[in-house]
Amino acid sequence: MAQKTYAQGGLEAVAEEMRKDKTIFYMSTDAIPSLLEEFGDERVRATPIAESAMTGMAIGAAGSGFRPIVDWRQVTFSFVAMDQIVNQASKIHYMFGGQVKFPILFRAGVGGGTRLAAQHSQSPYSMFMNLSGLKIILPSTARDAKGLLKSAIRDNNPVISFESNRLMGFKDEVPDDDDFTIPIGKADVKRAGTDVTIVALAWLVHEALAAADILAKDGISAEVVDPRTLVPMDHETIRRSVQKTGHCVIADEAGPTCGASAEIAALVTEDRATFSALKAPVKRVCALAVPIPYSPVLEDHVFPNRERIAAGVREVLKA
Amino acid sequence: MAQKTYAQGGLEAVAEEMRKDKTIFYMSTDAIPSLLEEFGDERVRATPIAESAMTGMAIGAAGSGFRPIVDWRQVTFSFVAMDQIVNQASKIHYMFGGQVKFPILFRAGVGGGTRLAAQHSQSPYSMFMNLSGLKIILPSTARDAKGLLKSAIRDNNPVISFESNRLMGFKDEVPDDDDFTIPIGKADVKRAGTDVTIVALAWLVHEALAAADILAKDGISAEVVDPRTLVPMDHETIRRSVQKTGHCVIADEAGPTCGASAEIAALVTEDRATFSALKAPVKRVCALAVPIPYSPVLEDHVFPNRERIAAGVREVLKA
Amino acid sequence: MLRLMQTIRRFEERASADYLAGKIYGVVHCYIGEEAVAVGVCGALNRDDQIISTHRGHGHCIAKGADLNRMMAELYGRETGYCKGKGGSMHSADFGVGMLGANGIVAGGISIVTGAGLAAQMEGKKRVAVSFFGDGASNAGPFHESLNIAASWKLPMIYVCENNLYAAQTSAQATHAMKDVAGRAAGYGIPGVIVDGNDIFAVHEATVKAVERARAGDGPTLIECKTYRWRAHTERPGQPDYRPKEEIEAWKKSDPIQRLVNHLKGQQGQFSDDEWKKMDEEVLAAIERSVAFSEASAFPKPQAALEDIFAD
Amino acid sequence: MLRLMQTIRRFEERASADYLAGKIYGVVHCYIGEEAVAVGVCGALNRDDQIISTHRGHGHCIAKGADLNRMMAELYGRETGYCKGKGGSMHSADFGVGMLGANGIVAGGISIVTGAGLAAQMEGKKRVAVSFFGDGASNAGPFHESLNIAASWKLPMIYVCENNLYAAQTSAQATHAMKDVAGRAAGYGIPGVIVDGNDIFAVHEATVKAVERARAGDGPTLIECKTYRWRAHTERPGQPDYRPKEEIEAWKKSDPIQRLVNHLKGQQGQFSDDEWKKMDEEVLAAIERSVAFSEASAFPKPQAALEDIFAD
Ligand SMILES: Cc1ncc(C[n+]2csc(CCOP(=O)(O)OP(=O)(O)O)c2C)c(N)n1
Ligand SMILES: Cc1ncc(C[n+]2csc(CCOP(=O)(O)OP(=O)(O)O)c2C)c(N)n1
Ligand SMILES: [Mg+2]
Ligand SMILES: [Mg+2]
Repeated sequence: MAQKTYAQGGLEAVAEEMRKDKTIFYMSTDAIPSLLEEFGDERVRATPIAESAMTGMAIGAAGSGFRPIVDWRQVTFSFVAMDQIVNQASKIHYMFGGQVKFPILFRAGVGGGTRLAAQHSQSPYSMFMNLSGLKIILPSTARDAKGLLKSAIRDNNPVISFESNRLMGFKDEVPDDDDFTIPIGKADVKRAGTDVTIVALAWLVHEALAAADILAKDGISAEVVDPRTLVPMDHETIRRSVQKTGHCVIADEAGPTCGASAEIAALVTEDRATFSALKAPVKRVCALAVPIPYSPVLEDHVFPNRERIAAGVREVLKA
Repeated sequence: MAQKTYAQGGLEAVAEEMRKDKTIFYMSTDAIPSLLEEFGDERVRATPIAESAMTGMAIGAAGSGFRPIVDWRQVTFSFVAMDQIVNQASKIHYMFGGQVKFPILFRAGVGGGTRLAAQHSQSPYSMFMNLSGLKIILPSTARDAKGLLKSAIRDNNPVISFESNRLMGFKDEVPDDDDFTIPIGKADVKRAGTDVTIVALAWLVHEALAAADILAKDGISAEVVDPRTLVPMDHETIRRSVQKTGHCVIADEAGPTCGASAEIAALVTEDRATFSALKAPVKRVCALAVPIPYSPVLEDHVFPNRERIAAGVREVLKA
Repeated sequence: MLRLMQTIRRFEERASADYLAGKIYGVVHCYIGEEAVAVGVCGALNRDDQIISTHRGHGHCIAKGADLNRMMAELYGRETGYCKGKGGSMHSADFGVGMLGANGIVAGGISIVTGAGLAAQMEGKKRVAVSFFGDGASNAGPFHESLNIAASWKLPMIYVCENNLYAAQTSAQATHAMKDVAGRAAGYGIPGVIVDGNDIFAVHEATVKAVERARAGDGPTLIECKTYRWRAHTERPGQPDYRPKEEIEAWKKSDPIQRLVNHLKGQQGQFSDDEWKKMDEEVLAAIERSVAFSEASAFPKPQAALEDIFAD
Repeated sequence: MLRLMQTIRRFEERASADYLAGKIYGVVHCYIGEEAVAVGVCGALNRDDQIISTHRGHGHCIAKGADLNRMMAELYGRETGYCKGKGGSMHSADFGVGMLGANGIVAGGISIVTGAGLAAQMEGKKRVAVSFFGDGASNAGPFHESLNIAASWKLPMIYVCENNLYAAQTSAQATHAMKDVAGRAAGYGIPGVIVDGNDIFAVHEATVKAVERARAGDGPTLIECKTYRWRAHTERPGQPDYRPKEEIEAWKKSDPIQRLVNHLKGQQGQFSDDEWKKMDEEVLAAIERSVAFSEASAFPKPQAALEDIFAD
């Protein structure tokens, strides 16, 4: 085990799996230098700026026995490929009656804080969650990134890995074990607590942990649940936590409207046992519902953070 | 006032507004015959099959003083234009600091029941709701279609009009008055009731009304609320209704995950007054979370209908 | 080849009739009049070569060797269909014979099959991959992106544009700056060939050349087949068709099937009226069997809607 | 024209320095080395003609006549900036001078400005619209869709490909089937012109011709300007740049500004070293003023983040 960055965790997962399985190849508009060096330009392909074609080609190659990885780099650029994602990748296994498998990993950076303004600061995972036929992961640590990406690469379906721009340099212990994986669909309780459940995504997991520290000083015990996988979502773990604490705050860097946060709120409140245990309204602590502005003053005002999470918790706890 | 179909309601709105305002023009891959005949091929343009370019061109023309209408026809085809929608249209007014206005109407058919299988049977409005910067309407009657579309065409922003494939032939009374409009952002209580609120969208409004009839026979009084506009959503009307009835069922032809139904569930349960009034979990009655299959047996199994709504109501009402 | 062409025609005549009779659902796009393209192209391919199709997919499916029973059963929405009743006409597919599917999105398949071409190249198996698409599709972004990549990477691809002069109701004249699509090939440095798409020999010959080029590692070819659809854009009743009557009639005179029949008859003693009649009867019998097979097949169980979302 | 080119260069030198100093945020893409393209093209346009830009947008903005103060203030994230601090470098825009914006999406602007061209045609005002884009963008779908529509509808458009041989780290050689982008014009039946993009006269002349054609109603022209960027893809510290050193050096010898200076000096008695020095000093002073203006401007109020989502 060694301290590695979130970015390294992801890269390691890719490299390890590529070493084992010759049918894996990688496409992106600029090749990643370390992968290019190790695997050569046949397996690590720099493509023209044509994410739509790249995505379609991955589908065709997957249906022909390969296991492509498509790195859209920023989720922003996935939108030029949206027809291939929505109308083809997410439906193709189903609409052809399961004739063949389409194992594809799509990677996309999400999130703001980079002062890159509206187009380059997006967290639209819920747009993909609304589809059926795509698995979706959203790791919050280097360890989770590595473990989930390895599972995603081994999965026989299209999987989207959303990776947080803010976390790229974050470090934590990452197992070296080549067979270390984290199953898709299992949430992780990142901190145990008794008074309130904070369901937090990606970067907000770290802010939620910091908020829990702040709240602990006031004697409030917060449990932090990280879903890690958005599809399928581990509602059992989330509901169990809320049944225990009776309070639920959801923290997400995306806007609230039809977000993953809305889905989690619905999952919590439409379950009879969880609803009965709820002592206060569920609360979403999300980005303001605006495109992300450039100027630091503006951008910092838009995003949730530890203080807003703590304030949200205090609000739901006050009877 | 005359009985008109939903499709006619929409067409009438377009034609009336085009008569008044010469800056309005219409683009789609096939021209609509009645519009083409009245306004000629300069204002009613058949484009190549290039929805991405068509959408981008609408943005440029809008920023240059015109008021384009882009008819994607089926929402399915909007996904090839998704970059222009997500990265440009929804953000352009904001990211340029409000320099100019971008009045554009986008039209798109949604919904299933047409035996057209997965690609041509989609209801992905929530994918667009998650963005900020687009107004979104979803009418359920010919009258609403006409009134909302007229407001949308007069609006100085990009507005998406999602129109239900299932409702195209439905008829109701449509005012002839050239100045009849329905404001964007106002929900409509389509039937008053006291025991349960059914928030229903588009075709499901009609199924919910039928369910209310069924339930009435058992002495259950259902209120049917039609949001009509998805962005901005009239949460006041929805919450007021739920505060009155204490029960909430949401009926939508889309899948549940991160759907408009999830947003409505969250809006209901995160409001303190509404949450306090809630006597049972909120329930979503939606399509199953699958791509839409072709065979009638399969397709009919996937979609919600009056019976499932009624069953959902009975479930939330049994304490 | 004649038999395959006639099979496509008879299959679609039946599909159209059964659609109007309410036994086939949704939408049916007929390929009648364009049969020489699918059959001429696929005749130059091996079983493990791959093709992708469009919304107008029955012809390609049959030409590539798919089973009529399973095709018809799919249209009938039965569990014995190729897609277990999940796909219908717009998603006919048989990956087993290298038919990667019809597609409801115009130009949606072009990049997918280009990925199959990339797979073929990486495998080094000398397989080729063929994209069928319409004149309408040639104006869409994926056409450009795919041809550029295939040309840059010298992928073993053949792009077959079925130029039937219309995209739904819209004339190609109004939406294409140039009359010919093939002229776009030069921009990618690849051959762009125009052939009479109703002449099966011309189509076949052009494809053989393109296949040789592809297998030799020299990269893609764009083949534009000038052809025409006889029927309206879809079989939906009451659907308008604004094409000039004379234009339709003129093209019907250039029926690709009749032209092949005439050719065969012209070759002394090769093909008699009786033989032709017999072949047609056999074809009709096969179609009949596919209908019987479909009607004898069960509809899927409702719960099957929840299967095949994810592969294991 | 020399003054404008030098203004672009000095503006970006300063923007780069201030970015490294933490006064400008996010990302800065420099246009240094390519100034002759923006200035040569925009010099052939009227104020009410419209242009659209790319992620590398400062040059186009300045060349079209935008105000340096408001441009710099935008980079500084101040409320006096063109976008009130909401856009930054990748969204520099001044609709008032017909500059429809930089754009963070490669090829994202091509169809938007084609819509401006359509508006010009419908208005009948003889305005033209110009799309700037890179070699990388020429491989993306919107390039194809837009050129085909503009050609079919004879829109008053000029498509200017700034071929600087690279898309970020990726060489155009590896991603373009053909060395020249201009060759694609033939497929749409429009002129495709190649010019030395570091020769302002060549750029200007080609544009004048294209503008005439557009204003006459004869439709679009594709102009490919061969040029080179001197700096890395972005100004982010530690960013790799794999381009050969010799290649960079060779192109620096063809500095478009120096070439124009030499030309002016060569014209007897037209331009002295002193005059050039004086001009540069004036340019530097204007940049200095724009920085002072920016520093004197307030940051927007946090709540301003909630404004400008919708127009009234
Ligand atoms: C992206 C997209 N836009 C629009 C449609 C609707 N549509 C279905 S078929 C068709 C015409 C296709 O024309 P062409 O490519 O020439 O094929 P043909 O029907 O002539 O065989 C259109 C516009 C679609 N399926 N996909
Ligand atoms: C659709 C899309 N894909 C990827 C990117 C990331 N990206 C930003 S600039 C760039 C290279 C652009 O190359 P080119 O068009 O030649 O312009 P240049 O930078 O050379 O001026 C890339 C790949 C993007 N912005 N948009
Ligand atoms: Mg056609
Ligand atoms: Mg470049």
